[in-house]
Amino acid sequence: MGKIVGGFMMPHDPTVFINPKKLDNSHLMDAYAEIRRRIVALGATSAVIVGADHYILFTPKCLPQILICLGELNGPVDQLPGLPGRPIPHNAALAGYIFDHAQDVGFDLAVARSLGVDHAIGAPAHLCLPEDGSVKTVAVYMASGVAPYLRLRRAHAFGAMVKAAVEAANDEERVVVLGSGGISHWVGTGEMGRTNPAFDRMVLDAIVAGDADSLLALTDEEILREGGNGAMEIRHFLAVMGAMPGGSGEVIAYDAWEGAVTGLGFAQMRPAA
Amino acid sequence: MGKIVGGFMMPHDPTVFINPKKLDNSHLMDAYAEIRRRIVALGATSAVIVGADHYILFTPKCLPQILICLGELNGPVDQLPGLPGRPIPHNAALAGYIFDHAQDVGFDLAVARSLGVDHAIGAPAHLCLPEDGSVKTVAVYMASGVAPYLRLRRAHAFGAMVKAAVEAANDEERVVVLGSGGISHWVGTGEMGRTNPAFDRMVLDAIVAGDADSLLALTDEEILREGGNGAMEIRHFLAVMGAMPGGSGEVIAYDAWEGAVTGLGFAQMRPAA
Amino acid sequence: MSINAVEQCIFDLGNSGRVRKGYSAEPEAFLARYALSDEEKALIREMDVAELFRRGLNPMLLMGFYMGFHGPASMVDYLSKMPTLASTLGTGE
Amino acid sequence: MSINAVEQCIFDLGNSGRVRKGYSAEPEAFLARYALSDEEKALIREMDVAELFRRGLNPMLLMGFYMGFHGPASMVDYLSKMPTLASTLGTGE
Ligand SMILES: [Fe+3]
Ligand SMILES: [Fe+3]
Repeated sequence: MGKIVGGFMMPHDPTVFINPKKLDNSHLMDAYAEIRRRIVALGATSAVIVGADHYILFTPKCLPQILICLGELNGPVDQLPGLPGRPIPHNAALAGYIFDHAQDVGFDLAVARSLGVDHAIGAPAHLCLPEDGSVKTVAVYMASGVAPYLRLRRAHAFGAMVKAAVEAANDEERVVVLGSGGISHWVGTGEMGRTNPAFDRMVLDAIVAGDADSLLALTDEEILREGGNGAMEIRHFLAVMGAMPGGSGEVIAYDAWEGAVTGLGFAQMRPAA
Repeated sequence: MGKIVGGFMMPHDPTVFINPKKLDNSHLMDAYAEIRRRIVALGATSAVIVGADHYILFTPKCLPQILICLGELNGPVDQLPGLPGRPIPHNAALAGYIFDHAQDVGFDLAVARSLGVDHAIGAPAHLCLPEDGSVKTVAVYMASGVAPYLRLRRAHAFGAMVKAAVEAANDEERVVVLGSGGISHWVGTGEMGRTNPAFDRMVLDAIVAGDADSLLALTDEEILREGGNGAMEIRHFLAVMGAMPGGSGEVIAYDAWEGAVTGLGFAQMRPAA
Repeated sequence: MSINAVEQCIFDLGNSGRVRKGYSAEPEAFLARYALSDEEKALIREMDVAELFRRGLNPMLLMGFYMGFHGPASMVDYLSKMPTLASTLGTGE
Repeated sequence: MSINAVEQCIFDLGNSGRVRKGYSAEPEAFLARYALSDEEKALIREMDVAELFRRGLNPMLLMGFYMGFHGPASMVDYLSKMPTLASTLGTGE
């Protein structure tokens, strides 16, 4: 029987890495490194990383609500400073197991045979997992960047499904679930560069309290208005919370950093004892 | 409140149209025409056509379990004699309504913004719907040609979901559900050209009896062994049956025609009174 | 003639340097492959990202499209043209 | 080096005459774009559809790939090479 041993939230804002204003970003890189240390300390063997396609990977002919990659991973294909594209160690057995379980319980996951991921998966895979490849990735994309958006409630239910799948697996998997996403940010709209620390704080408070309900009560219009189109990525945080019912969280770092365009939150979720 | 007014099953075997042996195929074209007459007689306004991608439309980077097109349709992109590619009148409002309802009840439908369909949708759209465009298409693709295959049970549940969506719609839609697929056929394997009339008869008997359970009891291995990889398309028939619980069927025509490579069944399902 | 055809066209242009090269060499021949009205072709040719956004195109797509043609330094220029997201929501801010 | 890379390569070749032209012009350069072992490259070059099928590739994909290169009349030739589906199932027939 496998086990969910923890969850983490972290941003993947490209401007953190491009750092156009050449500011000191070491506190942010430290936060990624702290997550990596904690994942190692948890003895994790695999990471389910949940990200958003930013209309880079999937075409208007087939936009998945939720997609899982069953095979090889590499990337990010949109290479960034410090994040060169390279193979990402993957766990095909666990991905296949989650897919089968999803079919059993009524999720219709689109699949990729293999995938060059974008920075949403590439940033946490490179920065939050040990470099020796000992923690293998299962990549999941949710419709958080391109409408029609996945329902918040479905993202949360997906996390619960992953927990059930991992626990039903024969393997001695110790799994962390990583929700990759910014908090408030506006991507490609006139507001871009703006953040909303009050919205960020509300989201982080909900994570700390393990209070998924207050996030699930948000409408998409509220999220778009207060957090921007980028904040639709709180779906990925809800997936993490869904995998840890009754759990609670801790903020590792937060900064509405002026070098970036996003409210940058780094957090850990711990499963209920 | 909309209504499901009927369902039809028909093949889309390209060799019926290419007719390489130059045999008389008029009884098959008549069967398509008979379905068109019945659809007109039912006063249908829209047709939900369920087909399989044959690894033409969707790439190994994103293989949907179920996909619905929310916008314009044209095709078939793999043009066949008598089936030239052209715009296919579509019902975006109904497609959007079904998508929203699917989200409400926990289906994760991948979407196409617009789509050039293959012969699976193109053949019934051209041959079974009136040429004046008065019956508009909603195109649905199921994973019946490319593994991982959609579960049979899920295909059936999809049909039930379409029924509920149509009935919850405000529009005065009169909807037919078309399951496009061959019965026994082997596509691209050493058996190609073989058919299994006993398997075909079993499937048609189940349709006539409105007995989805006997089809749902089949394993994929049984279908592959007795009906071939093409017979995985009975998923589309199950979608039709799911939309007409308690209904019963009638065989319009059946031929394991030597000019083609498929057990060719044409049938109608009638909703329970 | 459809916003979906515009979206497909902009997706194709935004995600491939090779496609952009083909477009730049023969813009009219390239645009003719999509079911676009003359007005829609003009919006694409003129890279009228503001109007394309008002018509419902995804702003991530538009940003990639614009910067694909004009390079990363064009971000400021791009943003100066773009309406706010708030302007597209119910009562706005 | 993976059956998934082989599948992507064969999908790309099977579904586009333009891609096939690029492959035919410079096969080695084309194959180098995929993470293929030398053995896998040889299977594609030799269009060894039987072995590709045994390794799990979809027969619809293989048929389109083969006939894309050899034309519709090659169907008989293609089928003469192909194992049965039954041979891949549990106890066979
Ligand atoms: Fe993002
Ligand atoms: Fe078919």
